[in-house]
Amino acid sequence: MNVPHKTDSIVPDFLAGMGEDLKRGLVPVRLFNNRDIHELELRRIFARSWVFIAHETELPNPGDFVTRPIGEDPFICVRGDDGAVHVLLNSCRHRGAQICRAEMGNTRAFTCPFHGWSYKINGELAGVPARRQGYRELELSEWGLFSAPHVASYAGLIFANLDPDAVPFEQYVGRYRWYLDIQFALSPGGMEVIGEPHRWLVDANWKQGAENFCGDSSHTQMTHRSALEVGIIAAAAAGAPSKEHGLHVHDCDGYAISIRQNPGETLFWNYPEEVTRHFDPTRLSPAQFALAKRSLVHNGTLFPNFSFLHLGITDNAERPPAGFLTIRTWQPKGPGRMEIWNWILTPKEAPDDYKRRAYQVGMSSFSPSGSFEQDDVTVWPGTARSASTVFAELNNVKLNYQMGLGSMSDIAPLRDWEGPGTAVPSNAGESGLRTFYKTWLERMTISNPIRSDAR
Amino acid sequence: MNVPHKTDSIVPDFLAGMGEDLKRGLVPVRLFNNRDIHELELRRIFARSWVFIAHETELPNPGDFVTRPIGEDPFICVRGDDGAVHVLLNSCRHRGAQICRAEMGNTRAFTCPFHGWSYKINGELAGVPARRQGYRELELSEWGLFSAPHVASYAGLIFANLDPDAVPFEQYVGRYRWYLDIQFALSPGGMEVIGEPHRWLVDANWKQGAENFCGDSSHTQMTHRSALEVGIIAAAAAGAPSKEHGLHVHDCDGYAISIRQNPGETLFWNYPEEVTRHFDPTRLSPAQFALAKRSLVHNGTLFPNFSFLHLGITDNAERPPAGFLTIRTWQPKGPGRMEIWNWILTPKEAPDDYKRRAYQVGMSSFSPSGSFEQDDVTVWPGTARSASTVFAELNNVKLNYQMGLGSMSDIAPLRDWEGPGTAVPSNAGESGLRTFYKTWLERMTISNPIRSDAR
Amino acid sequence: MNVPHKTDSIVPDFLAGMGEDLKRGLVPVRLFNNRDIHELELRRIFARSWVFIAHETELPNPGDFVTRPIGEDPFICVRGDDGAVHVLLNSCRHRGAQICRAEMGNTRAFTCPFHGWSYKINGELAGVPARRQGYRELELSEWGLFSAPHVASYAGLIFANLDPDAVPFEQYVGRYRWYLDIQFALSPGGMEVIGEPHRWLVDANWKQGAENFCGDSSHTQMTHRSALEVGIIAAAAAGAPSKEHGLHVHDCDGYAISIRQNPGETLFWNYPEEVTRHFDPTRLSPAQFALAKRSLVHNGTLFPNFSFLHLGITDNAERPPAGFLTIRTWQPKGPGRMEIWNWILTPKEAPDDYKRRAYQVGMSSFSPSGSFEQDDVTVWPGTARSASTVFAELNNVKLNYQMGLGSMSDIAPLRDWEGPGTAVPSNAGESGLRTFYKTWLERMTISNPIRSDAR
Amino acid sequence: MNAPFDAGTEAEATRFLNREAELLDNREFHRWLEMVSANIRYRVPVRTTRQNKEGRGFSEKAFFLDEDHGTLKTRVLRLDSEFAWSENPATRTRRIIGNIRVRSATADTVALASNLAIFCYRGDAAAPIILTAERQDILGRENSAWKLADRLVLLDTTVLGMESLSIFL
Amino acid sequence: MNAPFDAGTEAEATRFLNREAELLDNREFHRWLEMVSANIRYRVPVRTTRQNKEGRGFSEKAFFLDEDHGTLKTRVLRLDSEFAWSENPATRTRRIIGNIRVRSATADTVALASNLAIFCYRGDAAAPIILTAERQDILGRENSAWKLADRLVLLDTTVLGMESLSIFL
Amino acid sequence: MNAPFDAGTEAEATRFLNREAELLDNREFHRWLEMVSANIRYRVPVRTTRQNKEGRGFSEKAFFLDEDHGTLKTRVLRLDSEFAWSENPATRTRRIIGNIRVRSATADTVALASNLAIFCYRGDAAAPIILTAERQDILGRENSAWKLADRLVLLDTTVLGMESLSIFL
Ligand code: FES
Ligand code: FES
Ligand code: FES
Ligand SMILES: [Fe+3]
Ligand SMILES: [Fe+3]
Ligand SMILES: [Fe+3]
Repeated sequence: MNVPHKTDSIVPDFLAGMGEDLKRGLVPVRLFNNRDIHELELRRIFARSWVFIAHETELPNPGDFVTRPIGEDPFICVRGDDGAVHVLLNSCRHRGAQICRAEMGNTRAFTCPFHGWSYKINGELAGVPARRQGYRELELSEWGLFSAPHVASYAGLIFANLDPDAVPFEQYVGRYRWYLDIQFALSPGGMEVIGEPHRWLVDANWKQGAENFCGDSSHTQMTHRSALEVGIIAAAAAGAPSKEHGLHVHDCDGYAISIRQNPGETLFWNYPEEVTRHFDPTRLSPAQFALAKRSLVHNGTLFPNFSFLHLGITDNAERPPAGFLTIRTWQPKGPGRMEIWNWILTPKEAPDDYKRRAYQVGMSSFSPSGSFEQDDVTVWPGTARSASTVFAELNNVKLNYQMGLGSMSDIAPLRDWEGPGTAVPSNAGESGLRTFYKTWLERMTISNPIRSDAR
Repeated sequence: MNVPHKTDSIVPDFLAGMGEDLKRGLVPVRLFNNRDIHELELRRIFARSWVFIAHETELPNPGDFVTRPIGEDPFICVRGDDGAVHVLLNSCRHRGAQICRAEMGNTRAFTCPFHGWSYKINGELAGVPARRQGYRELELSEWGLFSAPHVASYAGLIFANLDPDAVPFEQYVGRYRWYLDIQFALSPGGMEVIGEPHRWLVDANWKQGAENFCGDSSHTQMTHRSALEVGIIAAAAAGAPSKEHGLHVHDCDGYAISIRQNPGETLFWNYPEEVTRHFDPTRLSPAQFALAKRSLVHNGTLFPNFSFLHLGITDNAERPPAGFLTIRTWQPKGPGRMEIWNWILTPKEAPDDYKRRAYQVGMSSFSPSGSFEQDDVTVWPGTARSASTVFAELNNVKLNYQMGLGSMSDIAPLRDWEGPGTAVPSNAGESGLRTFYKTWLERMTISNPIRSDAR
Repeated sequence: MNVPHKTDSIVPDFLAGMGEDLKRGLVPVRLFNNRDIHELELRRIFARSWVFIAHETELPNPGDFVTRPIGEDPFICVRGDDGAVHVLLNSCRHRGAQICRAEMGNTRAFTCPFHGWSYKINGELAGVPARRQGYRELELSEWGLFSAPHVASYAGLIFANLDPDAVPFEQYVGRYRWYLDIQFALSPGGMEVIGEPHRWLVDANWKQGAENFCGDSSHTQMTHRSALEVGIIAAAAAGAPSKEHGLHVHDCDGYAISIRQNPGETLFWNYPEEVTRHFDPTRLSPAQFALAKRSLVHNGTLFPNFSFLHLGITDNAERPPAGFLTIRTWQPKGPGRMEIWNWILTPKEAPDDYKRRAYQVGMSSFSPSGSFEQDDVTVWPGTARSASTVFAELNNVKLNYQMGLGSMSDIAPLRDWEGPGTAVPSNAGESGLRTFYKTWLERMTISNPIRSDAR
Repeated sequence: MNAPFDAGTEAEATRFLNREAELLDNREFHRWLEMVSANIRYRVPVRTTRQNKEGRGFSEKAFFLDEDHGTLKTRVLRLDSEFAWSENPATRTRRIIGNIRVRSATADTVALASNLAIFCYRGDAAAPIILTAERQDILGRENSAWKLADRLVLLDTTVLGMESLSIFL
Repeated sequence: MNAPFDAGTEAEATRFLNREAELLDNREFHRWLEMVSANIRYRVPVRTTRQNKEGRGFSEKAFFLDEDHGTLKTRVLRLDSEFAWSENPATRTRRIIGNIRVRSATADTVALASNLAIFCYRGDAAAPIILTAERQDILGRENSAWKLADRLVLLDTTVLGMESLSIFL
Repeated sequence: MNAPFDAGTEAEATRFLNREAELLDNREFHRWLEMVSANIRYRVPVRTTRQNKEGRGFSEKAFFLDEDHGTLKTRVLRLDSEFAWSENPATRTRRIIGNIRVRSATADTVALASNLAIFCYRGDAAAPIILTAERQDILGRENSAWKLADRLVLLDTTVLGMESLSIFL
């Protein structure tokens, strides 16, 4: 029997009109720092969505594990002896102690430090001390670790979904996979994570990062002005609004992507030839491959909190740019705070020297010390602060996401766009962000109650 | 459309009987650390009252700004090119970033660091980047910064009121202005702030400071005993209960003031002749001027959280006392914490040397390091602690504000008091504090719902 | 008039089925970190139970005082001039300041630092400044400090109960006194506290400590494995599950105790002869004395949060073990945190050298630096973490307290057990913990409303 | 990285600051006053958050402390009282003086800078309130003993996190 | 501000304390034990908040640690175990030893005081738990090497903010 | 406790580190760069919580900073901009350099370790965000001036508690 917690049924009033607001390009600011919204998100979004957990290359061997959050709950992601990946709640079934206290490592079993219940790396309960004396009728098979009912691995990315009734990952991603393939499946070896992720705390709501990667191109010229000044990124990649390089794809089965490209050129995000020669045109459609080839920058968010950025940049104007891929999760830590997790990847086939170089360039631009990221995370907390004001509540303050909406722009979507979704050839729009909030609202106001069978 | 937040409608049960309690001189201790009370205060008191923002002399030039809270919300107070003062919510209308990140300074515009929306110093939206590409129909005039609908400047003091339907400042102050004039309008130049305010955090409710300045004379002999011992204040100014110098004025249109005086003497709070010769009898009524002349100490609170203290004291028993005026706000920071802001002022005409001396004397007595203030802020947290007990809730504990109430005292109010309000010639009373809570209760339980039109 | 706070009436839904759960050995994990549960515990358990305050030997002289919490409320425990102990709320009746700001000491009176109201050490209001001028009709007798309506002293232990309608302490303890006598009343002088208590903060719920001392024997071999490895405790005392030394007594009028013994031996928890020769067989029943004599370890919890552990151990395998008694309280500090208070005691008659030795041994095993305690407090926070997960709520996760329940074990209770309660000759059971939660549930779901007369 | 001043001066200045810190941590304020010149100028300016182009934000007019010997002595005398509630029970402080830098030295004068971290505990609070600052000091030799002649304490915070500044910095 | 002891003694004592701190931060406990005299007396008394007139609140009977060489060694041996959960995964510590003051020195003995700040991190916590104290040490020369002969750690807190005191101070 | 290196080396290294800290606290980044060798290798590895048997958790591949002179200079140039929002208004920092240990020294090279605590304040926050680490440095003499030739900063935290690492360590 399950008694749903009351928090699952509290839908703040101000969400009622949000569908209409969104059509006008408005979003209630309270979304960015509100306890009720937050609790509901944990239950309706994070407990039901396909959430990124880890990259396959973080777990090369059986017994390799990392600990990762889903929403704010602690899970272990471990590679089993058969190579399968398990996503296990980091909580002993006996009396709730934390069974895995390291953040990563390799193990043969998870033995609880409290009373010694011992679990196989697939989560099954292997044994309990004093079984003969105290647990004669304990069914070990009923007391394995709680595990995510669904785990999917796509192009090296491991996702989990806690909802037993979840749609399959392929269906969840839908046609957005067309774009993901370009980032993650261009070479036979796929992408590879370099080292451990950066983790750091920012006093902003998790959606602030997630929306940013949906195509908030108009912030680049202002937020990142100091980085642009020191000449570490090409003007085209930086997305000046007057340029023709920008492309925003929105409403692609609920997701969006921002693209900067230079048609006619061979760019591949500034990967050098020693890398690009491993890119295999047969692994993608011709249109996908052609897009990759002419691309300077790709960034997008797979709802809810997994984002990627594919980019060529340098860390010193005197050195050439290098391509790299960053993936990140925006982990909620209460309504007004998030922990950012950031990984840097390159194609697996890249030479070791290039991997190190790509890491440096990635770290120098998008990481806690990144010349770009530093300024993003500095401006974001302002929105959380605005969201927590009494003024916002009393005046029902709404933010403006109208850039490029309807007649705000006279730039029409591309008619002949070869990819899925609606592609607008402009940096001056917030359509990707509107897509994010449409998806968010749909998931938050879904009518079927959360699954609640006891385990 | 506005959907009032539920917190505005929650009035804790224990306020129901508070009117009766107050008549008996009782106040529920829970007022001093209760989340519901606090949320309601932010909405019913701080969002509707005339709140002190800054002093004119902090903003001598166009473009000068300071950032200041109203309740717990962040505002910018800036002098416009026409000399008018604007009180603007420090939150970008685009997507909520903080547009002003310095605490004070001078600027020609507020340009948002996120996407570069740029506002004039009067709050109007001056421009948005990529307007042609993305904002063809954006009405700039509709997207200026939120601003306080009412700003008033009285004798150098700038107040704002967020309630569009607020009564005018003059009406709000009422006859209490008689006393304010004495502090702030005695010389042609008025009062002048010396330097930047002290700011510090105290684990006590904001009302603890506000009530204290309404005439809590009986604490002086105990709380400040160590300061009295070192001989830095005259006995009469220290308000021993048996002295005849004390006067408590209560129920003056909702406010109160405490006065210590020496009839017949020329005191002017120990300002020296080089200062008092600028005091202009024609600027006040004869009765006001006469009171100023015989005064040792004045302190009062303009509801909700603006207090003043006019006083002569020294920082070393071997040096003569010097007069100064401190004004302060008791800024709420959650139910059990406040930030105190403290300014020190002198008449504008005072010589520079005297200003420095007055500052030293003010700082040495009323500031975080003040010999008086140190002990105030040390005892106040105890009440917040008492308020948070379960014992207080289960037993509905009420504090005793009965000093001098009814037959507790045989000292009658002055019949011939020339000023407004009821004046009792005794230090041994809490009538000023009772006035504060009567006003508080009236504002908290007011029946008309908060104004809620969308902006 | 009293208006009960709403929190007293909120009983989380998931307690409804807990009676049935408990029969099956299941306990909802949410008990260990839930705000509603916590608020209810403060009101239904801590405000109504007999709570340990201090030991008589901490207060040898009139005027000696210590400050101690009941639940999360601050009290002063002071010895009056007549030798009686008073338990007073540390809150001035005037306006709520903290009247006693030291943690321990000796005083003739409690004089409030705010306005100087002065209380006798029995809590009576002795005087108020300016009484003639401001408090002519104040009835001093009505404004004494709030005090616990019931205080009991048993064998040196001082308990208080805030519920005016509380059952007497003897009735509250019931037959569990049979076991308490063994710890506390074995010698004519009784037990004596050595020095001041240890206090430290642990991110775990208070029940985690309280349940542990009810007989969680099966954790010793795993949690304390490193301590066992260094040879500082006898194998029998460490309670290996296969040994015959263990005895769990449960359902002894709502309480439980765990015993490790070696029938036939003279052990007395490894007290040396210089101590045991003071043990007086006439002070206990023959059965009690015989149990003490053969005992290695006793540990138990008097609901809610008072625990004891009587034990012989060493701090260095090259030195012989020494017996000592630790008592402790698990003080709640919010739902997911507690402060542990730990005292070390020996029989009063022990030589001073032995007392010092016993203290060292006690500190080295059970204290913040204790080789045993260190590992307990490290594993406990995991349960609080599990309890706070959204997963636990959505899946109504229940912990497993089934060890030794019903047919889980084939070890029958002793038929001829001479003491009260049900005694099971096995370390492999959680019956004592189930007793704790049965008592907890009974107190939490009691139907009569909390007493609410105004004071 | 040549040594502009002899190591002896650095060592002497270090001992002076360490001894001073010890007296303050131990609340031996009268003995501390003996280390302070009768001509002391002792200032702790208020600080505000400013745009970089407007400087570091130290006030020239507003101070948390702006003292001479007489006012310091008055403060010490007040702390002698058992009724100085802010310091009875006393704040438990621990000062770490780091990065001592001699700026200039003559036979009778040493100008130096140091970094100060003070950890303050009151009552039951397990976590300290921390105050950090740069101190710019001038020591003067008076009758063959060094005295503190000038101190400027440049706080790193703009808002004080403690209810009262009832300690010396 | 004359130097009561030669700068060499200060420097030697400083190196001793710095090396000791390094070994402790690096969890080289057996090597640390080699720096500790077989006759060590090592105490960390419990502290309480008292009225000023009742003193500084250090207990004479109650301790967080009250050790000799044998008990320190037992603690180190326990920490060797992979099952010493409180320190596996280990607390990450950073010690700052400041304000070192030599109180007296002979050829074979140095008495000194120092201020200690330890920053402790466990697991994912981004903010350290901080412990500060004055340490009063006696170093003794044994077979031409200095050893820690006596240590009294005077904590500034009354309530420990960490779940366990599983480190050495 | 014999002195492996002469006190002069320790004093010089200490002055170097103190001066460097001062320049960084004062945001004089260009002058700081002058103290940095053109061949600098400057690294701050990522750290993870690991079982003790798996080591101390420092990454060999992942870094918060992994710099050479050119990238440090690029960072400094960016901070010159008034649009470097993360540092305008600037973080107010206070560095305490403690426990300086010279590991080896030649005429032209000094290897040393030190413990670093940085207290960081932004805007109105009264409490600092604290970052602590061990630093392992190599100083090299270039044209008779010491320069920072290699720095490895071993953080004690695994998760950064500050929104951006926009300062130098
Ligand atoms: S809690 Fe894990 S074995 Fe008991
Ligand atoms: S949030 Fe201010 S310009 Fe976008
Ligand atoms: S609050 Fe205690 S005397 Fe006023
Ligand atoms: Fe960005
Ligand atoms: Fe006062
Ligand atoms: Fe245990």
